[in-house]
Amino acid sequence: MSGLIVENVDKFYGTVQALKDISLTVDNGQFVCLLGPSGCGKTSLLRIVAGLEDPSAGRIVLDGADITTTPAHKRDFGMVFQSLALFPHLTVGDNIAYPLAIRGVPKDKRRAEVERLLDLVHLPGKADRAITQLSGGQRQRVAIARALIMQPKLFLLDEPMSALDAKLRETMQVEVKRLQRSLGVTSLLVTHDQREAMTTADLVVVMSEGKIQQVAPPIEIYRNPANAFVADFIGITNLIAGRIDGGRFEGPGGALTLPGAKTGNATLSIRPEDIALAPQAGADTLSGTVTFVRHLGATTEISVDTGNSDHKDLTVSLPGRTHCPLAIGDTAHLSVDPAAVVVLG
Amino acid sequence: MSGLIVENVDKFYGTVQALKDISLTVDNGQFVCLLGPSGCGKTSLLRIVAGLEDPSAGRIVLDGADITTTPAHKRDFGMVFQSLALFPHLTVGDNIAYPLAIRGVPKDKRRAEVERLLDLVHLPGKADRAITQLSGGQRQRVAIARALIMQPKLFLLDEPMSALDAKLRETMQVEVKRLQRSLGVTSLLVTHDQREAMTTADLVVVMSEGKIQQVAPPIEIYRNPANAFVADFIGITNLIAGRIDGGRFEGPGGALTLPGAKTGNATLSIRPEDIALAPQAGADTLSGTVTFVRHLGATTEISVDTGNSDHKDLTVSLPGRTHCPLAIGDTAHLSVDPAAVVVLG
Amino acid sequence: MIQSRPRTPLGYLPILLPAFALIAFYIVPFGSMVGMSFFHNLGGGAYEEVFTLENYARLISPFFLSVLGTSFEVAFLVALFAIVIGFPFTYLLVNAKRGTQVFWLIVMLSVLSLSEAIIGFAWSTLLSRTAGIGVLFEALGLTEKAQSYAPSLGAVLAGVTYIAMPYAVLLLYPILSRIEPDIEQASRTLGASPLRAFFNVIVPMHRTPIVVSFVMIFVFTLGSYLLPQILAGRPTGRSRW
Amino acid sequence: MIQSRPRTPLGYLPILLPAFALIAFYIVPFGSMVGMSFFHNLGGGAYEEVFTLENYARLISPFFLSVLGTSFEVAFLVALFAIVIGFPFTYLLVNAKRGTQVFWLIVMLSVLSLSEAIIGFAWSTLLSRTAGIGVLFEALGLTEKAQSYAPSLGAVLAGVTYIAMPYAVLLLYPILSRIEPDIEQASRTLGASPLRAFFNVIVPMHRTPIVVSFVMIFVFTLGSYLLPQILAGRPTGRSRW
Repeated sequence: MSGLIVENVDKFYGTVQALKDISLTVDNGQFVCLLGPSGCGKTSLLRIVAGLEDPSAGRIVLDGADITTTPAHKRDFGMVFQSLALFPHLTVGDNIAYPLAIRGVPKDKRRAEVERLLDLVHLPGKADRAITQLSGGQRQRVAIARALIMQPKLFLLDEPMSALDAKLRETMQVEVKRLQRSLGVTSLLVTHDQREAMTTADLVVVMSEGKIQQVAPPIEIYRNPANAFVADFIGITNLIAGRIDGGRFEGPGGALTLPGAKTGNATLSIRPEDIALAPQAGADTLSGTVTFVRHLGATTEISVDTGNSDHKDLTVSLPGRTHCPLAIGDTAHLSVDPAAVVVLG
Repeated sequence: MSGLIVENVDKFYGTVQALKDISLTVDNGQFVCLLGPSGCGKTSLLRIVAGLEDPSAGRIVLDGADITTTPAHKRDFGMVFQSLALFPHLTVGDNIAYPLAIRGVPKDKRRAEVERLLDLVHLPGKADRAITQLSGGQRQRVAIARALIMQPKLFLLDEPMSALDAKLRETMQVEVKRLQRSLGVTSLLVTHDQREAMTTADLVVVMSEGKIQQVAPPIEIYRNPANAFVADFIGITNLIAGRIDGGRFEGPGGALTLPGAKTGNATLSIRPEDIALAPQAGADTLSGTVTFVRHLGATTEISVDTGNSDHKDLTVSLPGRTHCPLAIGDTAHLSVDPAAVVVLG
Repeated sequence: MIQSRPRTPLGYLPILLPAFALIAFYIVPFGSMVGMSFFHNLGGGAYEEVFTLENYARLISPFFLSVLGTSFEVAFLVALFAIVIGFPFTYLLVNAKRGTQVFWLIVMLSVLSLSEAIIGFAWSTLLSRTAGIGVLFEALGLTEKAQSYAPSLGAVLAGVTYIAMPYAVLLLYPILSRIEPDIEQASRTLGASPLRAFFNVIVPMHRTPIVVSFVMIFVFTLGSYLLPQILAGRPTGRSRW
Repeated sequence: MIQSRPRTPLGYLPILLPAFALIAFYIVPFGSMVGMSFFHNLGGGAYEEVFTLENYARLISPFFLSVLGTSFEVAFLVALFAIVIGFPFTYLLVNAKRGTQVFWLIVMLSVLSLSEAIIGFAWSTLLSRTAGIGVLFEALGLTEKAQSYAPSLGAVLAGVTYIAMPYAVLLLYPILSRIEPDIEQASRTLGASPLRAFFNVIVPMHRTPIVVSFVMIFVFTLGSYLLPQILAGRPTGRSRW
């Protein structure tokens, strides 16, 4: 029984239930992402694992031992906070060495460990800097080094990248993943950014309204979402409600042949990059009016109104250098690869 | 001389020069985006146009009239602030009607105008709501309606979408663009988000360190960046420094044939989606070691270390369903379409 | 904001002790004072431990009622002046440079910390015939002969407003410091002059804090400066010196 | 933060006036008091407009120097107590529920607004033989017979600390309310018990504000409560009643 086990955890704040019977297993060495919109309970779950909050019900088990009532400072985890929570009155080195100082490690050993960690996070020689002298990305690295210096049994990250700008965030995501892989430390990251989850995680836990919606590897979540919430939250998708009868889907804008699909009402999830433009309407196309075209560089996105429910225009994504012959107001015919269609309940 | 003309504007804060000799022409009905990283001066420029700050030097001319010294409240512009700056003690209707109330428009006329604007921003019947009862996206719409009710000569937007989450932001961007197009109002939007600029703008003004780097339509900025800063800031790119000799580029990782390229030292900008995997090394490939692979769903991104300067790995973007045969540590051979390469100074 | 519960309540004990100390420190003296008010007053600060309502009975005599009425009037005017002057001042203060803010907050705290006796003395001097604004007005030719402006209702109002003003500023400061400068700028871009923006947006936006501050200053003024003087049997004025 | 300059300076005039009024209101009385200190003291609050340093000369007599020494000692101890009790209290306060925060801040402001006379009275009662903690201690069997604890140095310290404490809290509150709760939680995840986190991180993090608050309370105490009593020729104590 090695690794972290979360067993039937509930959490109430007053009468509001933030977590509803959450169970989860994280194997040793795995990188697991808790992904969901704000208010889905992901941060509460992380804080319960960290020992900063008590679960209202349920257990937290680490390597076979029940740690539900162990105080945070005796769990020997490393945690990176969203605000980073660096100590402003200490130097970079003293920040990183804080967990060692607390445990009475002698000064020269601390110094050596700090050097090792600074090398690891690509900040060699910065031990004597003040925190205020560092850039956002450098502070991030210090917070990571501080959390890792005790070689924690669990490495917890609470949206640590959310304050960085887009480019730096991507760089740090890759770096965190590389670091975790090289150290083999079991990690739990909370994020609302699906790119971050897909970049770092071995396993993504999609949460919504206090419940787990799906647990799977990133690409699996993208390709085979368990429900409409997951499909819509992970990447961009087109949800089309209609009816399947004898392997044929009838919905707004046309019909599609879906061999082997179960008869009944169904919602399809089709990714924008799995839709192509067809020269004319056919037996397997959806048709509608172009409402918006935007050239984003790497791709061109076309919005097509097929009379879908809630006025949700279909989004079609063409590779950037594909010529887009359509303008707003034109009629577009869309063809879809049946293999790329996900049929949701 | 119709439209907005910014003439040789300088702006100093103490000894710091935030704007350096900025000149810009915005034609009537055009949507112009000021795009740049934080601190590039884009917000200062917008505030000077709005009349909230004075330029240290230079003139602002609107439809032929010098308005440099006209106070903000006499310019008849509509502005949407980053914080939205809605009045918390007024209802939605009274917020939107504020510019009319200030100008002494009678109550029944105000009511009619408010109804018209609420329809325009898709919030019909919400006039009597309190601001606190609205969601983030709805507040956004109220702020836009309030700025547009006077049919302003200029519609100014200061990163109004930056507080919204990713999905809602995209929706609002499209909506703002549609609204602007249907009203034909001359607009100036400040943003640091290149997707936002590419979605909304007819013309993008890329700024950096108080200077204008490039003024061009979005797709032109993406395809033909004027310099390395623009290339790197707009979308993702690979900058490769090397030497061109007789139509052939020699750089880290290999060589590329670039017919007609000028001889001398040069930096190439190559977009990730313009790079493909080649089965083996050839006369026109760059080779290196795979350092990271991430499956993002719509695309798969591969990082390849070709010995580029500053350890900047090349990024290759493959369409999502393309099989990626490479793993970390493998050697990758990359081929590039010469037509997609931009040669920078 | 999620508050974390301490894992071991005992772990917080050493920082909880001061809280208990403070409760004893502040609640007990208050209580003893209230208790004292039911004891028989022997005069000269001596009290006999006999339950009596006589101290309160004195309050409903016609003389006290009329003095009480004046006190309410003074407290009302003081609270009004303190808010009318204090609100725009605080608004300017929160928009001023950091150094200016710190300077004025220190001045306000200093005034709060000044002995009332000293304030009363300074004001009676300022308003006196020989050494105050009387002399200044004479020198400027505004009055023919220097005259004393104290004691008078005006002098009382000035003095008590002087003491009450820092409360107004300190009460309003945290509230006003939280408004975004965008609000005023937005009303300007929408067509309001700076002055209209202030009266049309900033003031109505803060109705509630203004009313709350007004009531608090009214009560404080009444309870701290006026009633004690009355109960001590002195005229409502700062003529102690 | 970018501050916007008003376009028309005159546009702000009506809100600038209160600022000028306040300057006149606060700077002038201060100044007149300082000026007064150079005048010849006729006794009983009367002054002659003759320049003299005699009021200051009195300060360097051996008697005054010794009283001054005691005052410094008292002010130092008061500032120390106020910070040692006030800092942990304020730290708990900023982490408490909103209602609790408002309650204590109102209590603190109330104490500030209380007449010193009333506070002095309450404390002398509390420490008296007949009606205060003397009686309580006797009832609890701690002392054999109720005794008076005032006047004494301890009584002075207690009384002045009581008055100084709200300053400590009000000075530290805005600073402590700005720390993220993450800081304490981070130190806990890194292995520090809540108590160690407080003494190891929270206190050293706030060295500067602690020292500044200490100095301000020291100066205020000295300037507002101790020196006036001395200069008025009274013993250093709260025995006015």
